[in-house]
Amino acid sequence: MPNEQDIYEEHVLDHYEDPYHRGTLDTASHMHEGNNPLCGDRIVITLKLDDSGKVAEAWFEGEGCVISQASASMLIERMEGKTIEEVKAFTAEEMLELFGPKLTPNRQKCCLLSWKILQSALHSPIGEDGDSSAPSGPSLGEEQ
Amino acid sequence: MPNEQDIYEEHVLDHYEDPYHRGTLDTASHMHEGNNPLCGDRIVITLKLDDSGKVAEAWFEGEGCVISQASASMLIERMEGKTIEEVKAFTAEEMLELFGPKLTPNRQKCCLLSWKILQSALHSPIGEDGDSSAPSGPSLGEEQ
Amino acid sequence: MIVTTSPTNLDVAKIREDFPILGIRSASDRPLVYFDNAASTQRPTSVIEAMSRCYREYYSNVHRGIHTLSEASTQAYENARATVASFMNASSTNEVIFAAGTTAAINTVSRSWGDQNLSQGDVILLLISEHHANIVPWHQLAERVGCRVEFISVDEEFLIDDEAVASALRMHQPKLFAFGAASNTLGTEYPVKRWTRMAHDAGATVLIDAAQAAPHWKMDVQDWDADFIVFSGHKVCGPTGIGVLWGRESLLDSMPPFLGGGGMIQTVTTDGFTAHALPEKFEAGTPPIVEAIGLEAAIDYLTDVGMDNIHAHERLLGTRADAGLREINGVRVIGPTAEHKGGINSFVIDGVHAHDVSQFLDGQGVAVRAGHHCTMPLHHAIGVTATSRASCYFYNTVEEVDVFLQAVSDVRDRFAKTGRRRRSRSSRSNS
Amino acid sequence: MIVTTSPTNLDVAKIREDFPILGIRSASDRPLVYFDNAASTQRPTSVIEAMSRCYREYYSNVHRGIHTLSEASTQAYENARATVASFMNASSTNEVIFAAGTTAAINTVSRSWGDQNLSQGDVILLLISEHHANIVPWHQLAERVGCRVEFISVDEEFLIDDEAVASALRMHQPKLFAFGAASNTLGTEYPVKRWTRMAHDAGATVLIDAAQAAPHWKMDVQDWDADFIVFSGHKVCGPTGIGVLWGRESLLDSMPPFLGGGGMIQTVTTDGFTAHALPEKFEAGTPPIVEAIGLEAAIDYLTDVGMDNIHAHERLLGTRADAGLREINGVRVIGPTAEHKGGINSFVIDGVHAHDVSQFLDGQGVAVRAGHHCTMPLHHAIGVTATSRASCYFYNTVEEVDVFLQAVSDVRDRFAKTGRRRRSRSSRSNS
Ligand SMILES: Cc1ncc(COP(=O)(O)O)c(C=O)c1O
Ligand SMILES: Cc1ncc(COP(=O)(O)O)c(C=O)c1O
Ligand code: FES
Ligand code: FES
Repeated sequence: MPNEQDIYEEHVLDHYEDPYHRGTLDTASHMHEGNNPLCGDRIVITLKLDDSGKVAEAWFEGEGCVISQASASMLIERMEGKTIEEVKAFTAEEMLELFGPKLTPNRQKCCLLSWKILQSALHSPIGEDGDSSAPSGPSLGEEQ
Repeated sequence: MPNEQDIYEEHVLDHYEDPYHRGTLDTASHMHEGNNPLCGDRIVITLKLDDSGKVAEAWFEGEGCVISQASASMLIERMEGKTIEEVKAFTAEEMLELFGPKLTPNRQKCCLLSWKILQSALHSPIGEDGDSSAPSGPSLGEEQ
Repeated sequence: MIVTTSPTNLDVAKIREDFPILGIRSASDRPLVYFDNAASTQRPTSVIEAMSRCYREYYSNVHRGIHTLSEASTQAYENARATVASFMNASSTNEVIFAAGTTAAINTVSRSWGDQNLSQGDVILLLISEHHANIVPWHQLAERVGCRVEFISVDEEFLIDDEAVASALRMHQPKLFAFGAASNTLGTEYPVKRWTRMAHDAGATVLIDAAQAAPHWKMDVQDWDADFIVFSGHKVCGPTGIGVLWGRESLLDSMPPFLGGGGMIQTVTTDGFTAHALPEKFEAGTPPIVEAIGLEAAIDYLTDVGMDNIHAHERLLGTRADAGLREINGVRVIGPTAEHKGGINSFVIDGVHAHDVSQFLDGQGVAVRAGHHCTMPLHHAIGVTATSRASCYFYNTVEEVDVFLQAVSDVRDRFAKTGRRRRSRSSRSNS
Repeated sequence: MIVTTSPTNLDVAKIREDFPILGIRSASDRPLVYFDNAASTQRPTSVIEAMSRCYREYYSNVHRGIHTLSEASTQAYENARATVASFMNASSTNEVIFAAGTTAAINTVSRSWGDQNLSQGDVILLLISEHHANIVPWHQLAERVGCRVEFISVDEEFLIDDEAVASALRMHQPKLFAFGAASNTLGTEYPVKRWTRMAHDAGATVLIDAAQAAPHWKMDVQDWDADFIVFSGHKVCGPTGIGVLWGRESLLDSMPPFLGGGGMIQTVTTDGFTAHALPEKFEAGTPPIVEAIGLEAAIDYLTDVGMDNIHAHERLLGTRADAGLREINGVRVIGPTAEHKGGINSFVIDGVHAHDVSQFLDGQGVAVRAGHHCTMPLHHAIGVTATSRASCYFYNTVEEVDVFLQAVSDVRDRFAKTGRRRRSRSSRSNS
């Protein structure tokens, strides 16, 4: 079992306290919101995809535990500038690895929350789909 | 646990092989049919109540195990000539005692099948109630 | 007393040591011969211990907790799901729903899929040999939505051939064909894969009641290609209180949830709720956590013994019992010839009630079941109210079959009519 | 490490010896402080052993068998029913239905009684503090029959007074008032008898979710005089996989069966079925036999300890925890003052997420739950997404409360913002 001290390591707390691109992107082309049914926490991700199919800019907003917030910050930072294909190819395992400390299955859901929402956001252009803000992304229940 | 030898004692087998009033009473004033849901066995009891409120005659018909058949014979024999009140006052415990050998709960249901149906038959005058032959008596499930 | 040689691959003597209850003596102080396995099986020590260990060492409620015990229990519970998935060769753990038993699982399909997809005039096709668990929920559905329930009969050899199935499918164009993979009364093992394909070709959805298959054969849900498959834990050496509903993922996804409560939701408000994804969507409330862990241990045990070995050994015992019964005067086997059956043999004895047979055999230490075995329509069709049923499992022995056969041949003597008369009409009744 | 003095009547040190899991050390190698009892309780050895003994010595399927093992199992199962009946002070064993849990029991009422008795425009009245198990089945019923679900709010002190109940009853004229006897989040213990009488006077049927009452107080169904009462085995030191639905006999008699299958029928034909009498009518399929036997052992254990002693001890611990929490800077107790509560205390800590609190406490050996505790509507009403919840039981000690309080007061230091900056934007992300 991972230990509490290991999880909240400095690098994680750094991202938690000083997150990358926390907020909403007014000029976003894509947006998705989702929640973690285990705790009710929600995250919204807004993206701008540029003409070459790259993630020009990405932001996250929402409330949640240290793990969900820090992992969102890490993910957003890592994904900017990548192509859609590269984002799609970024697996859950890679996300867990990016996060760093080993997590138990329930905390993995925290870590994968923004990752799931980002994957859905790629398919959720703003405007075309009226309910793009509904929690319709893949549920975290699918993880197990 | 009662032993198989004890249950099928001679007195029981006597009643099984040579039952008292096995058949249907053509001149019956009352009739009831019921089944034991554990096995599906059915018994019909036909009665003639006389003007003084006595069981002038009683018969039973149906198929079932040794215990159900022998106990029906014993019951019918014992109840003839009794008043309705006396029949009603005859308890399940007395029926089990009349039968003799000690029975496990599931076999008690066999033993009490005719007893239950007799109790219902008292309330089932022929002709007035169209469905008097339906299995509407108290269920043996209530025994437990 | 009981020698445990087996011409099959199993070391039955060794296996029996794993099952504490098989070592007890019966009420009549004879060795217990447990031949009531179709009703419920016994448990090896490993299953009992797996559950005790959970309670003693790492139990907590699952899913929502992030403390150590809860993570451990959740992981064990989800491992059990994965074990069931691989036992059935399911392609995803999302397809494995833990239910209270076969009965609860069929009711889930009937209330969720049935209420959504069936209506007035639609037909549900069953075999006449179905267990009540696979009849009553469909009668109830028929009452709710106005569909009809139709049955395929058995022939004089107690068999149902492909043509009977094909013609029923043609005639009724059923929306659902729901059938037991093996009959718990006749013992017949049906060709699940072939009938599933025939039903699919006719446009029917297929539910397989595998309550009597899961204990005995290797299941392969991908090969069988049915839409729903259900079975019970207590019939595969697992605990009571648990069963499995396997469903094709796309189908389960399209169905509304059944039981409502904690765990199966994504969000709840004062106005409504949204359902969780699979498999939780169909698992409302605290699930049978420790029972799932016990079921996993049971599956591990059976897999270790080997499903093929289990089936071969049962067939051997079943065939011997079938042959022996047919040789006893006055005994009629209610079921097809041995080649069609597993380890189940039902029978009636001329002039002796099935319950008296069972009671007599119990006196000899042999536990068999008597009654309609929850197959009243079948019994009605065959024209008997009750049968006696001897059902063996892999831990039974050839010698036990012989003890059983000897006891059956003694039954008639015991109950033979000897011209008894009630000696005195009132000797006891007035005492 | 943990001293076990108690100013109440209980010899907690002795009691703890009966619970093997309480002796384990946590992952962080500290003694385990198990404060997640509202989610599920732990089991004394007697419960674990009662179940093992059944599997080892006398297990068989129940009801239909007449061989010795089946008679023994049936008798044990029915004895368990009688024990539950007297635990609740029910007037008849016919009123005690074994279900898979509280959730399954409420769904049974909702599908059987609800579908029969509610229609368009009817109102079901709930408390905002209900567990999802007592909300979602009513939302589902509303979808099926067009009735409405209304909620009674809590005031700023997290309380619901009689006047709030009276006015909701007046305003909505509900067909059903369904409420938890105690809130699993707020910890509030509600006046079940008084509210039941008020609801009856207003013409409503009453269902009491006793999942958080059965473990803690003496239930008296005749005195409470409600129509349905439900609880779960795993919250009263019993096994998972079982719960109880108690219903007024005349009401249960008038209701259609819910799940269909073996055991709940009187007769089955190809055309339909007739239901068995109570209690079997509501127990389709092989019931949770061994779980019932385990539940009986649990009830025997609790009765031995004494429900009054249990409640007094929990209140003592709960009061101490409540007072301690309120003294810690930045902690807000989500629930009324201690006099209204049993052993449950929920709280939030300024600026720290409940799951991080729980994770930190786990590191100190203290198991608490974090999240919405299956009461999302309540959390929404209060304006928090998640709370941490410490729930004690009679086997917890004053010293454990103090360990817990110390750990809570350390939480904020751990997560206090220290002006950390990500040192280098790409130091790890490009590695
Ligand atoms: C008040 C209340 N009701 C219902 C439930 C649901 O019980 P179960 O999950 O055992 O069905 C719980 C427990 O989580 C509860 O606390
Ligand atoms: C073929 C078949 N189906 C269904 C059942 C019902 O299973 P359960 O009682 O475990 O729900 C049984 C067992 O009795 C069975 O043999
Ligand atoms: S606790 Fe909600 S995302 Fe971590
Ligand atoms: S077995 Fe049917 S009444 Fe005895």
